[in-house]
Amino acid sequence: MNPSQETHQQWAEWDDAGHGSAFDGLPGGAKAALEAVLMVVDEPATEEELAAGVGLTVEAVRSLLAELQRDYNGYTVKAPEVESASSAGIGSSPRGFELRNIAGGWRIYSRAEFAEIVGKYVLEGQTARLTQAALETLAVIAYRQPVSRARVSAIRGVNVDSVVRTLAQRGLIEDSGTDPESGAILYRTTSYFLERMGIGSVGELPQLSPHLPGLDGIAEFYDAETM
Amino acid sequence: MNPSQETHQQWAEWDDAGHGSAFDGLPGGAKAALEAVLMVVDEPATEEELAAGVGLTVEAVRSLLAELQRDYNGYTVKAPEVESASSAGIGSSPRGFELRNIAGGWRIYSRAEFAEIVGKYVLEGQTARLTQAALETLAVIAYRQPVSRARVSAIRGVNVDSVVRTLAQRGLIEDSGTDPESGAILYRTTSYFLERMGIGSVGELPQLSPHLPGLDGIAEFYDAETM
Amino acid sequence: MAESKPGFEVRLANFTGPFDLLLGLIAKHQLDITEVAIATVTDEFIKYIRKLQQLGEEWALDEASEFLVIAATLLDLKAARLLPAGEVEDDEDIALLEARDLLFARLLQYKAFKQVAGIMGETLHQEGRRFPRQVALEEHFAAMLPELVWKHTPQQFAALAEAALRPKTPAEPPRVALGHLHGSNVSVKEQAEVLGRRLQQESPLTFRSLIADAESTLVVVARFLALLELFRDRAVSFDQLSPLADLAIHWTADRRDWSAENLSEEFEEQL
Repeated sequence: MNPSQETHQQWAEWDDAGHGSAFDGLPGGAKAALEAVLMVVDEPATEEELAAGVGLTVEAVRSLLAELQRDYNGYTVKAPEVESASSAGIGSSPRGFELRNIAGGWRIYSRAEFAEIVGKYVLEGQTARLTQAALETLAVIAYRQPVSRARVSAIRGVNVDSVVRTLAQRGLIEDSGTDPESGAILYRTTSYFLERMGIGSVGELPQLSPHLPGLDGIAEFYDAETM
Repeated sequence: MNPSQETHQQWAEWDDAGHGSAFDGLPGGAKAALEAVLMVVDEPATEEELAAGVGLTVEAVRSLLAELQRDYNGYTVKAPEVESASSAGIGSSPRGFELRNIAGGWRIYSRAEFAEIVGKYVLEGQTARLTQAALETLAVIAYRQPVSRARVSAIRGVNVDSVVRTLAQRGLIEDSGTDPESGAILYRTTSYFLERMGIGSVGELPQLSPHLPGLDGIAEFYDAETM
Repeated sequence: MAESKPGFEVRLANFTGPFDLLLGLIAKHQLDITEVAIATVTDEFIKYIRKLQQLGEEWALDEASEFLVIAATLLDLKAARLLPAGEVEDDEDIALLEARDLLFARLLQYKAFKQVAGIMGETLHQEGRRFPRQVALEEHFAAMLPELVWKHTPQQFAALAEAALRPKTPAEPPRVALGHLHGSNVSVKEQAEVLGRRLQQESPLTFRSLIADAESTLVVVARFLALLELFRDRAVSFDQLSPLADLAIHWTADRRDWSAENLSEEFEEQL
C-alpha cells in the first residue's frame, strides 16, 4: 500500500463517518480545502492550526500535506496506475511552487529554480547578503543561545554591539530576557531565522562538533591553506 | 483541435525558436515559471508584465495562463487521451486555488467554493485589538510618514515586516510610492486611521518633544556599511 | 615587505578580529608560531596603517588596539611554544602551558564558528531563492475581520510615539578621555634636532647629561625615542662600559648631510 492510497482510504473513512461533510460536493474535497487555506497563510501554519481550520484530525492533515507536497513536486505514474492516478490529480510535472515544512509550520514557496524570474516581481523581501561579521555573530548566537553580547564578543574577539543591533533589526535574533547573574540581555534566534534557513528548529543546524576538533587538531592551523 | 492541444503546439514553436531557452532544464518549463510568479505576487500582474518577466510574447503568456486556469479548475480526460494527458500534467481534480484575472491583472486566489472554510481559518485567532508592537509601529509611521519598513525597523530595533502587513490589512496604513533612492516602499497612514483617531489630519496629532531624533539620525540598515 | 605580500593587506582590509587575523597569519605564514617574527608582523601592520593614511582614510583606533591584542596573543603563544616539551618544572611553566591550551581552544572554537558561519551563509543564500507566498488577504476575507477596538486618545498615541522614537541606546559608546594623558605636546622630531645640535658640538655625551635639562618626563621619553631613531638612521652609536653604567652617545653622521627631517616618519606625531 503506497502512502497516497493510505491517505485516500483515511479520507474515505471520514467521509463515511460524516466528518468530511463540510466538503460534500466541494470540488477536490478535503485536499483542495487545505490547499485553499494554504493560499491565505502568510507565515508557516502548524498542522494543528490547519487541522482546526479545516476540521480534520492532525494525522489526516499531515497525510494530505504530504500528498500535496508530492503533487507539487510532480512524478510519473507507472502505466497500470495511470487511470486511478489521473483521477486523483497525480502523475504530473513539477509545479512552479512547492509546499514546505519550515520553522514548525507549512507554507507555499516559489520553486528555487525560478528565483531569477520571481525575484523581478518580489523586490521587497529580497534581502542583502549578510556580511562575514554578521554571519559569524549569528552563528555564535544560533549555537550558544541564549547568549549575551559579552559572550559573543569573547568568542569572536571583537565588539559585536552594532552587528547584534542589525541582526535584531532584520528580525533574525531577538531579546530573550536577561541573565539572572549579570543582568545582561540574552539573545536567541527567531522563527524568522529558521524560515530563512529553511529548517524546522535550531536542532537541525549542522553539527558544530565536526568543525571543532580536539586540541590534537591544532596542527591543521599550520598547514591550513585558506582561512 | 481542443484548446489544450493548441497551447502545446504554440509552446513547441517557442521552444524551436529558442525563446524558451531561459527554462531549458528547469522542471515544468515556462508554465511552471509563470506559476511561480503568480503564486507569490502580491499585486495582480498584467499579461504584459508577465510576458516581460518570463521572456515570452504576450500571446504565449495568455495561452499558458489559460492552460494554468484549466489545470487548476480540473477536468476529466477521455480514455483515449489519458496517456498524453497525464504526462502533460492535465486531467486532474480541481485544486483549492484558482487563477483569476481581476481588473486586468492575474493572481492566484483561494477557490471561491472554500470561502467558508478559509474565512473561518482567517478569523481564527484574530483579535479586535492591535498588539503593542503594532501600535508602536503605527505610531512611528504616523509621526515619520512617509517611511520605509527598513527605517521603522531601525527605529524600533526589530523586524516590523509582519506588523506592517497587519496594519495594511487593517486599513490603517497604505503604500505611498517608493523611495527614489532605495526603491523601498514607503508607508503612510490612511484616512481610516484619522477616522479612528478622531482627527481631521495628521497635522492634528499632538506635537512630540522637539529633541527626539528625526529620520536623519537613523542609519537604514541595508545601506549601513556593516551589512 | 608588505609590497611583496599583498595578501596581508587584503587580509587586514576585511579582518574582523584578533582571532581572525591570527588564524590568517598562522595560515599564511604556514609556520610554526615560534617562527613567526612579531617584528615582521608589526612592520606589515604599520605599512598597512600608513597606506590607509596615504589614501586619506581615517585609521581606526579599533584596528590599532586589536593589533595590540594580536601581538600580545602571538607573544603568549610564542612563549608557550618555546617551552621544551616534557621539561615542565615550575608553576610558571604550567601556567604558560595552560594559557597556551586556552588560547588554542579559543582559536579552535573561533575557527569552528567561522566554518559554520560559512555554511549558514551559503544556506541563507540558497534559501533566499525561494519566495514565500505572502500575499495580501483577499478583500472579502479582510472585510470579515472584526472591527478594530480603538481606545487610544491622540495624547496616548503621541506618548507611544515618544517611547518608540526615543533612542534606546546611547548614540555614542562611552569613551575613555585621553586628554589628561597629554601634559603638553612634545615632538620626537624636535627633540631629535635638539640632540643632533648638541651632539654635533660635543661627542660623546652621556644620556644622563642629554636629559639633564629635560623639563618633564615626557621630554625624557621623547629624547630616548629620538635617540633610538637616530641610532636607526646611523647618526649615533651607543657605548656602555658595564651593565647599568652611564650610556655614552657618539655622533657618527656627516654633519652636513644629517637633518632631523630624515627621521622615520612614525615619530612625527606629537607625544
